[in-house]
Amino acid sequence: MSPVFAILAAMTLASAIAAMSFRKLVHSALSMILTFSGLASIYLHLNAQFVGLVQVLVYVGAVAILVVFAILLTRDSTRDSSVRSLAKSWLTGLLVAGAVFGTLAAAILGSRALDRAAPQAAEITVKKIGEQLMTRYVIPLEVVALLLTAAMIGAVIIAMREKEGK
Amino acid sequence: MLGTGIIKGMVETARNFVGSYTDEARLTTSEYPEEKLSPKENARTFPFLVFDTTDSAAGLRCVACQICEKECPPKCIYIEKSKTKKPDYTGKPQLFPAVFDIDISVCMSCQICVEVCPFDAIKMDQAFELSTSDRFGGLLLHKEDLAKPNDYYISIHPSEAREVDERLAAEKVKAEAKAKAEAAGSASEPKPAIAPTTKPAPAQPQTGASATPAPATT
Amino acid sequence: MNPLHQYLLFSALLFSVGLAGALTRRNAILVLIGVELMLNAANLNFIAFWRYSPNPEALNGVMFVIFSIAIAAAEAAVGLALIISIYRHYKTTNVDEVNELKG
Amino acid sequence: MDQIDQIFVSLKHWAVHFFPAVVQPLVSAGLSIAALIATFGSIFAITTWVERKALGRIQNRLGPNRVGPFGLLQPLADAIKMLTKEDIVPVSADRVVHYLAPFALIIPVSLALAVIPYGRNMAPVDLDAGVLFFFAVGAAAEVAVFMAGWSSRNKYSILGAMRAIAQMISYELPLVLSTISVVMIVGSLSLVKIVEAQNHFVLGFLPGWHVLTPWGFAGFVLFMIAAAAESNRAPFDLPEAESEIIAGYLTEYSGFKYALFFLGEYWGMFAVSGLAVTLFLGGWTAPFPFLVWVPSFVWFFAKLGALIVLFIWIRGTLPRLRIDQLMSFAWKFLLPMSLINIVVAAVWHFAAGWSFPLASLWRWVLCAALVAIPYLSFGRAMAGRRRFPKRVYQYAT
Repeated sequence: MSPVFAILAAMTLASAIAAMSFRKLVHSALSMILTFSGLASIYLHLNAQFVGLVQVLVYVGAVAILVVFAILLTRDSTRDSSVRSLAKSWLTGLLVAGAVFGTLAAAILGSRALDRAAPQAAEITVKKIGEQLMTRYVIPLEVVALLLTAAMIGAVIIAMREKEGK
Repeated sequence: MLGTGIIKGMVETARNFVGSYTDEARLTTSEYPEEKLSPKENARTFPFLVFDTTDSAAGLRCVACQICEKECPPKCIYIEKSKTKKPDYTGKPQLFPAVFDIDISVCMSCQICVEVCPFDAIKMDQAFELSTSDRFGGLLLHKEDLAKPNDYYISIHPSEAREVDERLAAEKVKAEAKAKAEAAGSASEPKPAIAPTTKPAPAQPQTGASATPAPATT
Repeated sequence: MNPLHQYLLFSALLFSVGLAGALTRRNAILVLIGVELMLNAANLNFIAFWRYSPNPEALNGVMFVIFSIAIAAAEAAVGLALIISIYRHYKTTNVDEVNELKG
Repeated sequence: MDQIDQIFVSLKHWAVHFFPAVVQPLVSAGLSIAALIATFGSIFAITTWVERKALGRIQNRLGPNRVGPFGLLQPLADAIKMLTKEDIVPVSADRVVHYLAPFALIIPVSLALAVIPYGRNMAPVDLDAGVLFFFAVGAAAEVAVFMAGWSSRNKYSILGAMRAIAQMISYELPLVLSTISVVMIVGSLSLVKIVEAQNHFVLGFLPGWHVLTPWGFAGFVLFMIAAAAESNRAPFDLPEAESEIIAGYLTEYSGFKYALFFLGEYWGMFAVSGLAVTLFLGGWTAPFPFLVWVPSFVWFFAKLGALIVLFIWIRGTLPRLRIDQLMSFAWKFLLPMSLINIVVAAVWHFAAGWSFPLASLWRWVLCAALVAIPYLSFGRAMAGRRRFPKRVYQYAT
């Protein structure tokens, strides 16, 4: 196990657990940002530079800010901070999550297909990614563009303030 | 066209930038400790007590009536009356303040004490360099610090002081006439001895105008 | 245990943390954060498999992650818009209280 | 001349070769970081002095003139004052977040400084996706601003933070889109390659800078407007408007942490100006062929200084915008203009293949028209609403 990965994984996991267990929503959101940055550094460690930077740009720059805005707009954290913040079925949820992890871990550890060493790191330039996006993956790209437009319109319509008369 | 206003504004500021180096008259500020602008006539900071003659104790116009103390909104004036009396400018025996303190850290320069004073004894000062290293004692001004001659008042508020002096002179003339009439009635009455400052001219010094101070009556 | 196992185990752990959060917390925003964590765990799997695949030049994993990030961004935007709209209706973001469909 | 041009590069090589080969990359990185911090620290000090002096002169005042000759030691006095002040944390503040916020700003900003090429072979890190890296770490600065505003537990702070985030998100779009036109033309996200693409001379004497093309000029203007908003500079300084929300998210900061925020904001401005120099003003390239002998880093820092002076000049000239004006300006003017600019850049790219007489002239005229016509119609649409009476000013003629 490389020490870089160990440190990054520990930091990412710790902040993920923190994000899921803090009482204050803003603290959760800030830990989530740390988790995303940790994942981005793991991508960089895995030689996926472009993906790592896109991860920071999209998750830290956009998704995290959206979450923070939603937290400030809903203002639920101050009201029921004294009430328990866990759902009624929290024990079931925890058990399900543990079972999922157990299954996944058993599958991973039992698999023979994973026993292979890393090949020589490929030189992945942005140019190559762009060329692939414009040739082989051009239809998914267009579909994603359409999806993003639809999502933008949908989000605007859903969050739009309803008219007073209705 | 969009953006021409911005260009115009930037040219204007550039002209200011260059102009401030070439044209001294453009500089709107002065360098304070070396170069002081004299305050405007109506400028005011904190109150002071006016006295006539050269003696700050005997010539004090204040009669310790305590109206200003009662009217002061932030209650920054503290007065103790004297046990004895002394004659005022018309010669009438009056009380005088044994203690007159103004806490200028509390005073808000509202000028209400000046408005209510029936004796024109308290006026607004223009001194502003009052900072001190002593936060409590240094900002509590006593009678000795507050008493300033009428000349000083004339020098800082000339037109206002002229009105006050004319009024006081008129009052004094009236009081003297009354005293004369009373003296004609009964010659045994003592004659008023103290004279107020009567010179109406603002710039003129008037130390010579006052008569000899009268002995304090018991 | 070779490095690929570590990445996969780590991502499974991250997935479970996100799942546990999404199932146990009451606040809808936290549920959304849990879902995002699960998505990210899946993305990490793609990158790890791509890195350890015999032919990294193929860029399949990277492409998948790029599309997945784009979709996750859209999903977050729509999800948060829904949460805000629910908050306007019910004055709460508690998923336990929002348990009936209304027009 | 090459020795002087490469003096810092060879100095670093010379210093690094004393160390064993294992730690050499580490030492090299450390030297780059030290050089960056020293350079930008002193540029920061000089900029604060220049800014105060210039703003004073623009307002017909003298500016700082007490500490040292011409007030030159003013930054030093400010630094001493800042560092000896009491560090006040509000009672109800979220202490940990309040403490971490300045560092969350200064770290991404100094990371952004690391990808800019300061001279020939003088990029501290040459990333293949340098532009992307720059914007990715720039996005992290928004989080720092939010942390500062939220943790202070002050309504002005949270107001300032909300304004800052809304503003940064809105202006990041035109900033990135105006960059994309350059990336499209050069065909690379690497800042080093972008500079090299501009290192030639048109017609033998004009520099091949992007700013001298129609799409490049429009892109440069759009980029600078968005950059001023991104770095919270006047006239887009609403998040820290002293006169309306008492410095916004900085309200509850004092002493060293305030100084760090201040430093972070200025470094952000330097970073984004450095990016503008790299993308549009040719980076370290010389403006004329006969000036090529001047060392490359001199050109870079001269251009950087010019842009900083431009920012100060704009700050001294323009009043602050209202928040609705700010938003509608970003979404209704900058965004469509930068989208149009991308189209113009594409036209420019394909018109390079024309082969009839005077093709390059026609290409230039066509692209200029494609930029100017939407600009003029936008201007007409925006100015058509209201007419203001002529304003009078003491020294206006």
